[in-house]
Amino acid sequence: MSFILDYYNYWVVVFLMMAGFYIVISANNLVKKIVGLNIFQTSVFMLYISMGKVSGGTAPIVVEGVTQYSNPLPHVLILTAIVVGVATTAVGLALIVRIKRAYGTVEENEFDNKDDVI
Amino acid sequence: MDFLDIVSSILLLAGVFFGFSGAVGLFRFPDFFTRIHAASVTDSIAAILIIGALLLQTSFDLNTAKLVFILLFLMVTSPTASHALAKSARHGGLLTLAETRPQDKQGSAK
Amino acid sequence: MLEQHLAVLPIILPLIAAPLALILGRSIFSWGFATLVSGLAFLLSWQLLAAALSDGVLSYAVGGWAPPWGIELRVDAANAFVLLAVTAISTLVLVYSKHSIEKEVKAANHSLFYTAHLLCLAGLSGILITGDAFNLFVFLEISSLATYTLVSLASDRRCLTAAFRYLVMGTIGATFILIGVGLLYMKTGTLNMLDLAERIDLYDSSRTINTGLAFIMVGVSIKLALFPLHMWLPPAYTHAPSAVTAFLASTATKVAVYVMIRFIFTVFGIDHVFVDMGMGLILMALAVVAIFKCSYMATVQSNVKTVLAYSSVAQIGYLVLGLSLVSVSGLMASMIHIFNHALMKGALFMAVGAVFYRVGSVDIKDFAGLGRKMPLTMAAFTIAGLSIIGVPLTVGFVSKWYLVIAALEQDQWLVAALVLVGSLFAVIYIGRIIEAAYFQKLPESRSSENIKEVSWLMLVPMWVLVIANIYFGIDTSLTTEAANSASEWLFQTNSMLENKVMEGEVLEGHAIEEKAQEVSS
Amino acid sequence: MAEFIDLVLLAMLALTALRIIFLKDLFAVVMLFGIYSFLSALIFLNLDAVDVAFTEASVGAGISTVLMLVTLAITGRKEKQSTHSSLLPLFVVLVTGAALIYGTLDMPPFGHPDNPVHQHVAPRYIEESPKEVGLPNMVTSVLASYRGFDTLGETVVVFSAVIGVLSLLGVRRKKKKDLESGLESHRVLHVVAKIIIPLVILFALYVQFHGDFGPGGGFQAGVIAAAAFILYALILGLPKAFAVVGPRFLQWMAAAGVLLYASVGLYSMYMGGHFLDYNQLATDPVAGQHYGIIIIELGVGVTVFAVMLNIFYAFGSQAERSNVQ
Amino acid sequence: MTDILAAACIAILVVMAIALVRAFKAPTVYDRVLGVNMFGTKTVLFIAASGFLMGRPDFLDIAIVYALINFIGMVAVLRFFEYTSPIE
Repeated sequence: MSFILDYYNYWVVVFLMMAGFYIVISANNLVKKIVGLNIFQTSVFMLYISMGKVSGGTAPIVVEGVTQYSNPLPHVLILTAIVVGVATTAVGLALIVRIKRAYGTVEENEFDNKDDVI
Repeated sequence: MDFLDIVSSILLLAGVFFGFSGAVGLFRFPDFFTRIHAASVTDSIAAILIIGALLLQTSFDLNTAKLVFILLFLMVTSPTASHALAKSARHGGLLTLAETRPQDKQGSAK
Repeated sequence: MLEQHLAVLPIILPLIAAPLALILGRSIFSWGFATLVSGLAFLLSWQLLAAALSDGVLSYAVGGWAPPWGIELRVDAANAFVLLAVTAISTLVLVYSKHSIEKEVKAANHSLFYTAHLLCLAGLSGILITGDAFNLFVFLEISSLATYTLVSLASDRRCLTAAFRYLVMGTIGATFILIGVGLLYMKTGTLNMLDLAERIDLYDSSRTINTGLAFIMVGVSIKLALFPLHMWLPPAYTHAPSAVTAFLASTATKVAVYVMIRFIFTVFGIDHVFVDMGMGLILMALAVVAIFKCSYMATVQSNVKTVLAYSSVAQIGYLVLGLSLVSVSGLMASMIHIFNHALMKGALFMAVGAVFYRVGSVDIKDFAGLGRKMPLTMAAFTIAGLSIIGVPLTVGFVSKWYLVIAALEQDQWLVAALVLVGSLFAVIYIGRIIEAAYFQKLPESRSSENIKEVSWLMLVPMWVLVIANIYFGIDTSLTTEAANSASEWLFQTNSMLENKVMEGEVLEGHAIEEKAQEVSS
Repeated sequence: MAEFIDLVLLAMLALTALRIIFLKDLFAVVMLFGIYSFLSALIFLNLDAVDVAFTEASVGAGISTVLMLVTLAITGRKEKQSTHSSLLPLFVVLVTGAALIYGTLDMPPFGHPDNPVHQHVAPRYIEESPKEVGLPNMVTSVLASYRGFDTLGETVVVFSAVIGVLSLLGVRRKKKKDLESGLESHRVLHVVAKIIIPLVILFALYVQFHGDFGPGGGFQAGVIAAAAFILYALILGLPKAFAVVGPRFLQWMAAAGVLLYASVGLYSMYMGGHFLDYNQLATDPVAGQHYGIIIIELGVGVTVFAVMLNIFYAFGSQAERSNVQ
Repeated sequence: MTDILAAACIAILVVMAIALVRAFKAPTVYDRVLGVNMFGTKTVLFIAASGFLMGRPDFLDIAIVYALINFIGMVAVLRFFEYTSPIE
C-alpha cells in the first residue's frame, strides 16, 4: 500500500503525458496537435513539480516559524519551461494560420494530397 | 470556537449550499436561459458568502484587502459574463423553452 | 578582460546583437551588423579553441555562483572545435545570404531574418558551451524556435507544412530531453553535467537513470535526425530558403551530434552507455541503415535540395557510426567529420542556392547545361560533390579514411566495407547532377533566358568553403590535431569520471576547491 | 489533506485528458484545454509551487487558450475524421509509457524529505539565499540570480517567438473602422471593461514589484498587463488598442527588455565580475543583488508584456482579415 | 474551524467536478461555456478557501489571477462566437 502511496502521483502524471503524446502523434487536425503538445508539456511540468514537493513542507517563501520548505529549484526550471512552451505554441499556431491561408485546410492528410509529397 | 468562527462557519456552509444548488440547477433546468439563471445567481451569492466567511478569518491586513478585491472583482465580472453569454446565445438564435414548444408559439412574441 | 570572459562572449554577443538587428530595421544595416557580429564570434571562438588547446578546460561561473549552484559554462577542445565550425559557417552564410535572401524572402521580413539567424547562432553556441543540463534545454529551444522561423520564411507554401512538421517533431524531442533531464535530476539532485556524472555512477543500476538516458538519447536523436526519426529533415531542408538550408545542414545537426557525444562521454560514461545498456550496437545498426536507406533515397529524388537533404541524413549515419565504435580513433573520425561535413554541405547548398537564384528552381533537369552558363558555381558544386564522395585530396577522403581506420582497428571489417560501399551511392547521386550540368544541353526553352554567373558576394563564401575543402583535404594537421585532442580529452574525462567513483566523494572536495579559487580571484 | 486534494485533482485531469482525445469539436477541445491548464495550476499550487501556478494559470489558461480560440476562428472548429490508422501511435505511446513506468520503479518516493533532490543543491538555496540574495521568495532568488542565465535565455525564447509570429503573420496597421467593431453590441461589457482594466494594470504593477516577497515577478506581471490590453482589444476592437500601444512600439519594447536584461550582465562584467554577477552592482553585495534583480525583472516584464500583446495583435488582425473576406 | 474549512474545500471540489461534467457533455455549446465559467469561479473560491486551510493565505494573488483569466476567457469566447456560427 505504501508503494502505491509513494508512486501514484508519478503514475498518473505518466498517464497524462502519454495522453498528450498520443494526441500529438495521432491527431490529423493541426490545432488539436498543438493542444496535445501543450498537454504533453504541462504533464511533464507536473513531473518536475511533484519531485520538488516535501510532505509537510510549504511554499518556498520565507515565513516566520516555518523550517520545512519545498524545493524551489524545480519551480524555477518549470517557470522557464512554461515560457518556452507558450513560445512554441504561439509559433505553431501562427504556422497553422498561414497553412490555412495557403492550403484552405488544416487537416494533415488533406494538404498532403495537395502537394506532391517529397 | 469563538463568535466570529461560528458566524464564519455558518456563512461558509451557506455558501457551499448555494454553490451546490447552482450546480444542480445546471443539470436540472429545462432550457439554457433558466440554467444560466440558476448558475449565475448562485455563483454570486456563493462568492459573497464564502469570501465573507474568509474575511472574518483575517486580521485586517493585506489579505483582507485582497479578499475584498476578489469579491469586488467577482461581483462585477461574474454577472457581466453571464449576461453577455445569455445575450450572445440569444443573438446566436437559441430559443427558450416556451418558444420551442409548438403550443406556446403565440406567446413567444417578444 | 577579454581572456577572462572568453567563454561567455560567443553566446552573449549574438544574443545581444539580435534585438539590435531588429531595431536597426533596414535590411542592409541588419545584414551588415549581423555579419560583423558573426565574424567577431568567429574570431572569439578561434581564441577560445587556442585557449582550450593550451589550457585544457575553461570553466566560467555565470553570475559568480560556483557550480553546481549556479550555471557553469565549460569549454574544452571538443566544443571549441565544433563552435569554430559553427561560427565560421554562420559568417560565410551571412555574407552569402544578402542576395540569396533578396530573391527568396519578401522584403518586409529581411531584418527579421537576420535577427532569427543571430538568435539561432546564439542558441547553437549556448548548447555547445553550457555545462548545465537544463541550460542546454533552454538554448536548444532558442535555436529551435529561430530555426522554425527561418525555415518558414521561404516563399513556397510547402515551407509552412515543413516548418510545422519540424516544430512538432522538434518539440517532442525537446520534451523528451526535458523528461530525461528531470529523471536524472530526480535521482541526483543536480543539473550541472560534471556533478551529474559524479552522482550518476553512485546509482549505477538504477532503472530511473537508465530511462532518463533512453529519453535523452531519443530526444537528441530526433534533433540530429538519426535514421528512423529523420522524417522532418528532408522537407525542411528542401523548402527552406537556400541560405537557411546551407546554415542548418552544416551546423544544427552537428551541434546535436555534439550533444549526444557530450551526454555519452561526460555525463553517463561509456561503460554505462555502451557496456551496460548496449547502446553501441543499436547506434551502429541505425547508423548503417541510415547510410544505406537514405543514400538510396538520395539517388531517386528529382529535387537537388532533397537529394542533398537525404545525403545529410546518410552523413549523420557516418557521424554516429564513428562514435558508436567507442574508441579514440572512432570518436576522432566523428569529430573530423563534423567539421568536414560542415564544409562540404555548406558549399553544396550554397551552390544550389546560387542556381536557384538564377534559374528559380532546382530540379535535376534544371541543371542541364549550367556547366557552361554558371561555370564557377558548378565547379564549386563539383568539387564539393567529389568531397562528399570521398575522392582523395578532399576533406571527404580524410573523414572516410579515419572512419575506415577506426573500424579496422576494432576488426570491424564489415563496417569498413559498408562505409566504402556507401560511398558508391554518393557517386550515383552526385554523378546524376554533375552529368546534367556538364553533359546535357541547355533546353531550347531556356536558351533565351539570361542565365549567368551569380555575383561575387555569393561566389566568395562558396569558394572559401570549396578551397577549405581542398586545403583541409591536403593539410590535415589542424583538423586532426584538434579532433585528436578533443577526443582524447573526452576519453580522459570519461576515465577520470570512472576513477572518481572508486574514490567516492572526491568531487565534493574538487567542487569546493573550485569555489574557493573563484572567491579569491 | 493535501494528498487527498492532489488525488481528486489528478483524477479530474485524467478525465479531462481522456475527453479531449475523443472530442471532435475543436471549440470544446480548446475549452477543455483551458480547464486542463486551470487544474494543473491547482496541482502546482497544492504542491507548493505558487509561482508556477501563477504562471500556468495566466499563460496556459489565459494566453494559450485565447490564441487557440483566435486560430479556431480562422481555421474552423470541426475536426474531420482521420483516415490513417491509430494503431501505430497507440503502440508508440504504449512503449514510451511503459518505459516511463519502468523508470518510476526506482524513483525516490513522492514527497519524502530524504530524496536526493532535497539533499544536494537545493539546501543551499533554502538556507543561504535569504542571506546571500536577501529575498524571502527563494524562487525569485534562484530564478533571477543563481540561474539568471536561464532566465535570460527564457526572455530570449519569448523574443524569438515574437520574431517567428511577426515574420509569419505580420501586423496590419490598416484601419478598417467600419468593419472592426469589437463587441459593439455588448454595452455592459464596455462599461465593465473600463472599470476593470485600470485595476488589472495596477495588479500587474503590484505583481511586478512584489515578486521578491510573494508569488509573482516580471514574467507573471508582463502576462497580466498584456492580458489587460488583450481584454481591451477584445472588447473595444484592435484599432482602438493600436491607438493606445502600437505594434511598432511593442516590437521596440520587446527588444529593449532583452537589452535591459543583458546590459545588467555587461555592466557587472565592466565592474570586474562575471556575467550577471549582481554582487558587483553596489558596494554591499546584498544591495547589489537587490538592484540587479529589480532591473532584470523589469526587463523580463517589459519583454513579456510586449511580446504577448504583439502576438495577440498579429493573430487578431489575421482573424479580422478572414472575417472581411 | 479547520474541519469546517476542509469540509467546505471538499464541497467546492465536488461542485467543480459537477461543472466539469457539464463541460464534458453539454446539450448546447453555450451550456459548455457556462460549465467552464462556473468551474472557473468555483476554482477562485477553492483557492481562497484552501489558502486559509493550508495556513498560507498570502497566496490569494493566484485567486485574483484566476478570476481575471476566467473573465478574459469568457470575453474571448464571446468574441469567438461572433466569427463562427455556434449552433452545433
